[in-house]
Amino acid sequence: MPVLTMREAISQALWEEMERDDRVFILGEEVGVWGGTYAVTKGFYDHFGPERVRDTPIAEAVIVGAANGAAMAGLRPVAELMTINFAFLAMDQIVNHSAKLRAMFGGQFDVPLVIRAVGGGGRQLGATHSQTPDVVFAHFPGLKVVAPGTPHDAKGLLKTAIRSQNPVMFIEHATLYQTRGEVPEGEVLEPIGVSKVQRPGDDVTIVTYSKMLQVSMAAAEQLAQEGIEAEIVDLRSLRPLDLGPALESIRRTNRAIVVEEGWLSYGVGAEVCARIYEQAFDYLDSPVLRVAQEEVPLPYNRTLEQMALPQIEDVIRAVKEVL
Amino acid sequence: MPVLTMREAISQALWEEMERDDRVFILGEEVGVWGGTYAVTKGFYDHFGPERVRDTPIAEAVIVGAANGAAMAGLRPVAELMTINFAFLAMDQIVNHSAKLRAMFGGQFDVPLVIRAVGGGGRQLGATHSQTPDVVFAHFPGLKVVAPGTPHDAKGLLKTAIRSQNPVMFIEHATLYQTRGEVPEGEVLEPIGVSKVQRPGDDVTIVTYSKMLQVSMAAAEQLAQEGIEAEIVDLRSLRPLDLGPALESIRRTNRAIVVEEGWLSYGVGAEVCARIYEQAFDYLDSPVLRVAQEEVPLPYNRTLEQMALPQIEDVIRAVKEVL
Amino acid sequence: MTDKRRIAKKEVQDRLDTPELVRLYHEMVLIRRLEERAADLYQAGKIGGFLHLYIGQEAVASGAISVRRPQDRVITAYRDHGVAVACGMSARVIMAELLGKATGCSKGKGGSMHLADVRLNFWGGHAIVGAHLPLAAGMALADQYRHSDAVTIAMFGDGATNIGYFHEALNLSMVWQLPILWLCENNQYGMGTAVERASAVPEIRQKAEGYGMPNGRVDGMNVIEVRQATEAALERVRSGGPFLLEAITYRYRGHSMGDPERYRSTDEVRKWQEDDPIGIYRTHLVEAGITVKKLEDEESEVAVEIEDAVRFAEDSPEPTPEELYSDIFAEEAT
Amino acid sequence: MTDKRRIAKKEVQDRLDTPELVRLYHEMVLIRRLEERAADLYQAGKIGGFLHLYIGQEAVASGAISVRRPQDRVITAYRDHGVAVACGMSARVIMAELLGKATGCSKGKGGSMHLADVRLNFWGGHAIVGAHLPLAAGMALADQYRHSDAVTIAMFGDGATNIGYFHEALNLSMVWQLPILWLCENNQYGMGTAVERASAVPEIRQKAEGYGMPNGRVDGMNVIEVRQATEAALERVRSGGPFLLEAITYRYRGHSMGDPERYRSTDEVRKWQEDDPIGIYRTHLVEAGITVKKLEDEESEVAVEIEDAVRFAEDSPEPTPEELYSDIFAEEAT
Ligand SMILES: Cc1ncc(C[n+]2csc(CCOP(=O)(O)OP(=O)(O)O)c2C)c(N)n1
Ligand SMILES: Cc1ncc(C[n+]2csc(CCOP(=O)(O)OP(=O)(O)O)c2C)c(N)n1
Ligand SMILES: [Mg+2]
Ligand SMILES: [Mg+2]
Repeated sequence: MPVLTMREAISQALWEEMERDDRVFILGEEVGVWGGTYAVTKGFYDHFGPERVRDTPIAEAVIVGAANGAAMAGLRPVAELMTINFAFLAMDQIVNHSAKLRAMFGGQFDVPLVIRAVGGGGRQLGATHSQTPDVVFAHFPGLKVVAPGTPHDAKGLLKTAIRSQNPVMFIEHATLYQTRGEVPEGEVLEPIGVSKVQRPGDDVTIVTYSKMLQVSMAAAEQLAQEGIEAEIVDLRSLRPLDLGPALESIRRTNRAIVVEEGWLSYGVGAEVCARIYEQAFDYLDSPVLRVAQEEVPLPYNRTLEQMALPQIEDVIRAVKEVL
Repeated sequence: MPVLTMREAISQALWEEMERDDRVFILGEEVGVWGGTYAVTKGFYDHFGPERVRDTPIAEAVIVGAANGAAMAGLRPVAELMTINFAFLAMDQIVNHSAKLRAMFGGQFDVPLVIRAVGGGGRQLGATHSQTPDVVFAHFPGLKVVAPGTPHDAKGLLKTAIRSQNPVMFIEHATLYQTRGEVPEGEVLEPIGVSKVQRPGDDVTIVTYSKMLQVSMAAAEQLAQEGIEAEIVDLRSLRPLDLGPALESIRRTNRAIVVEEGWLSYGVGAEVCARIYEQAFDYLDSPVLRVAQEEVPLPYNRTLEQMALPQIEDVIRAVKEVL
Repeated sequence: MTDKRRIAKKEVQDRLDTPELVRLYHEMVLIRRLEERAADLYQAGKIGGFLHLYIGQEAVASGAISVRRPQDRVITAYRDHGVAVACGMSARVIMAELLGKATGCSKGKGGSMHLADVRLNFWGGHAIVGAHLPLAAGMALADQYRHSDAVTIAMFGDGATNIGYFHEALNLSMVWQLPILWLCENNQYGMGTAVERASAVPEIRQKAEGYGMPNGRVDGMNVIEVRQATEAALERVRSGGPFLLEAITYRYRGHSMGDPERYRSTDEVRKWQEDDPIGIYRTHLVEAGITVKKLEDEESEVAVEIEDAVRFAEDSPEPTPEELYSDIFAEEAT
Repeated sequence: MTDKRRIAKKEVQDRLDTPELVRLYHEMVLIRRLEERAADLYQAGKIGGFLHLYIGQEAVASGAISVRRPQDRVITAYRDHGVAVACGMSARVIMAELLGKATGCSKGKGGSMHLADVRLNFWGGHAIVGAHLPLAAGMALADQYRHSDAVTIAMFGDGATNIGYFHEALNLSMVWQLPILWLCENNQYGMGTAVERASAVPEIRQKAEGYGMPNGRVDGMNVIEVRQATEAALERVRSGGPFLLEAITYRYRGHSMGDPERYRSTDEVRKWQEDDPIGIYRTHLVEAGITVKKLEDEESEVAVEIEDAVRFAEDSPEPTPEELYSDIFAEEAT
């Protein structure tokens, strides 16, 4: 199977869907002439032209708002938010409009929109530019929120998102673009709202997603050296949230931890824990542990920033604690 | 003890703090000439004048942003957001600025700001005007998020919030303004970040806050008829979140439910459940149940809206399920 | 105003045929009566939530929308009943929505602030101030993208021009030369805040200058002038680029129900009532030779229409409980 | 430009005393060298995150801030090193912050985009485009509230004028007549997007017209003209109400480090380099009779200053682990 970087996988998905359906177009800051801040849309402007690859002013609210309107009118916009931190400037359009327009008008029209947003910390960008607030968007009914952790899933989920008749928030991680992985030839479509076992194991279940999938995988390798086999379940989608495979796994391992990059309180892990207890209470030999970000605005200083972010060692420690 | 409505209690707190400290001023839409959309600041404009009771344009981002700036410069603004649904238009100022400015600049200045926001459903205002997204704000380190359920706490917590050197989001509930309760004479100050047992009981613990405190109280009365004594713990503050009294209670009752008005997934209840399991796992005789809003954009139709919102019967049913 | 009025009167005689003149009258009266009836039903507790009446502003919706073509889209804010009527929505469907019935245009899920019928190219009814302006830009972009000659008419209040959305949407519409008519209904207040207390400039029109956008002002109490100004504006938009038209009008009732109205004097309201758009227009029509009898017939027709609509709404079924969970997502084409 | 230049030259001779002229030169060279050194340290991996260099724009910060009084506040965006220097922040403290050291102005927690020293009345350094404009309005409001005669100078880029914040903040500043100077650094691009591709109007100045706000344009490559224009603007602001000043300038380096610069030609950059603000100013000074020797002495002083700053920064301690949890909340006065 060909090996692609996350960047290539996402770029391919966009390219293929634009070739396939001319209702699909991209709008956002620096997506065109610049080729995308993370070079995801490099070459798109020359190939698809300025009508379909639209550089916008710095105005996130109207980027998402115009995408909502274009979607209402039957196009399939892919709005790029340079970083998810700027999604807060478009928050009303995302949570009050993308998520609600269809239901509020009794289903008179669809809102087939994709919002690509790049999140994550670890690049010394300071408190406002380093957030992983995925859970905040996942809280709102009417949205679908996807956050892949492998090139394969990135390509398959983005293509599905673009073909979806509904608003999908597609969250990429700024430090995963170089991550490589196998991606099958030809059409790759992954279902939204289905989690996936990325590593089998019988001793403990690690529930995670996005960048933390990679971190958890690395931790699992080290644990394997010590004879501890962790099963890793990748949520892939935060809304809808599918805990089926995680619960099935926990009923075997009787031990679980949840690993996310965002802040602990009111994070993804809280919901995952609550559901695990609701549905597998009697199978648990010890409380589920949560590994997450220290609850501070991320500092610029590299040492402090890394201290605050979940590391491989934190995952290993948590696993050993629940064993 | 004098009995006040929630409206009177909040109004008194504002009035007293403005009399006490002339750095305190109010800005927001219709806070002045109109007297506040919910009549909370009625009479303030005439008494304190247009400099201290400032009607603003409809521009939430600059309302909170200017309040941030005035706070940085040493004033103590109380910014009113007509409804918390409009906080999404000021989201960047709240979560990227109020919450982060101090830490990001190494503590060079304080941001003593209060953001009053009115939330809650049940008034047939439709999907965009009926939300209870408290959890979304509580997720951000650097903010304090308070949501009182009684006139006493409303007065005491708002006065503490205004005197705080830090940003506090003060969430009121649109359907509680007429709720009456005893409020002590004279200075009333309640600590932020301390939850409170509002009703003693030994059979089951109900953890809740804001409007749902009143709903849970009503449910508890009915349960008492059947000889079931529920202990009700009012969180009062979502950030910092104090589960001490709840855990103490659960260690006695061994059974708990969490009741919130907002949506279930990634809601307040998830975090409360996760912490209960982390800290009282061995005391629980059955899984903690969550009572929350149906995960839909709230419809206008009254019957459907009430179906979606947690009702007294839902609380009673949940209690009986965990018994 | 009197000269302007005379011009209008002349236009009436020269340019418009009688059926259209009468249709406009009928429509404006229908809006007025519908709103009055809605107010009663609100008092009677049959309508909940917010109710923003259009009374006083009828000439804007009727005049402007009377010259749009079927392919032209209309979108507005929560003060949307009059716009819905002008877009061709029946009083029945509107009343049913106000009463939250399954037969309402939004199945009773949207209510007063969320009237829409996309088959009529009426896209709502939006409750967040200014938030529909980006939506309008996006719809206009879709039409431009498809090389359609459709124009989007985006209506909004004076208060909405102070929010960031207005700026971002107007700027984008110029940069991308979108086919959009920005139609501001300046009714002098945003809730209780007079234009001058919230806006740096008293003429909303002037804000367009900051974008180099062509713009104009029109007497929003005069349906014929609004119609003509809109016709001209739409022409310009079709020949390329957005236009901002400011209609000077007034809201006779409170902002929503239960407005204490501390912010204006009854004298001021009375002064504006002398310019009642329906009263003015009626006078024109009579001067233009349309018989009082004819107009009275229209008025009684409207009365019947309204009562029928109320009956229809009251007799209509509530949405079923399952409706709570439907319409949130579209079926995915698998 | 040549006439303007001549005027400036005359002004130099007539109005400014030599020490101040030399101080300005020293400051601009200091900014330039500091930025060049920062670029090296970034390449060497000693600076992380984003690094937005001020090279080419020195005349704006130096000229404008040279006429502010101690009580006047300054706030800007993430391209803040030059502004920090002009506000009086030492190269040492800046370098230390860039290296994330405990001795940095923000204790190494803010980094390049978050330089600030409130004792110097410099309020940052803000990374969210446009978000500091409301903060500026709020600070100006605080000064007005306290009846202080302080003015807030809010600096921002051309790209920032298309976001909602700009609109809401400018409108509010007019409605409340806030003592604020809106100072736009129009360096022709917002990242890779040329002004005309993102803004409805090519002259940022014109946007002020939409608010009826007095405004002007100045050659941002000429420190003396910037200084004079700012002095006049601040006068106007003190005598009541905001003013918008647009400084035409250019960024010689990429937007941040690692900018592919596909959006502009090297010819264009070269053309602007002929207007190098430091080169131009140096010529003025020599023509004004200041010896080349004197200027070279300043240049070598700067070199020493920079090396000292780098050494200081490199020798400074990292913040302690406890620092991760400090500064988030202020002590509550109980
Ligand atoms: C973003 C936002 N802020 C505040 C409100 C509350 N609100 C509803 S209508 C209104 C006044 C709007 O005035 P204007 O735009 O002039 O329209 P009008 O009501 O006069 O038709 C306000 C403040 C809202 N719905 N949305
Ligand atoms: C709200 C927001 N959107 C996008 C960005 C990413 N970004 C950082 S700087 C910049 C360009 C700003 O251009 P301009 O205002 O002209 O300032 P300049 O960089 O030219 O000094 C962009 C898009 C951001 N930081 N904040
Ligand atoms: Mg108005
Ligand atoms: Mg620029």
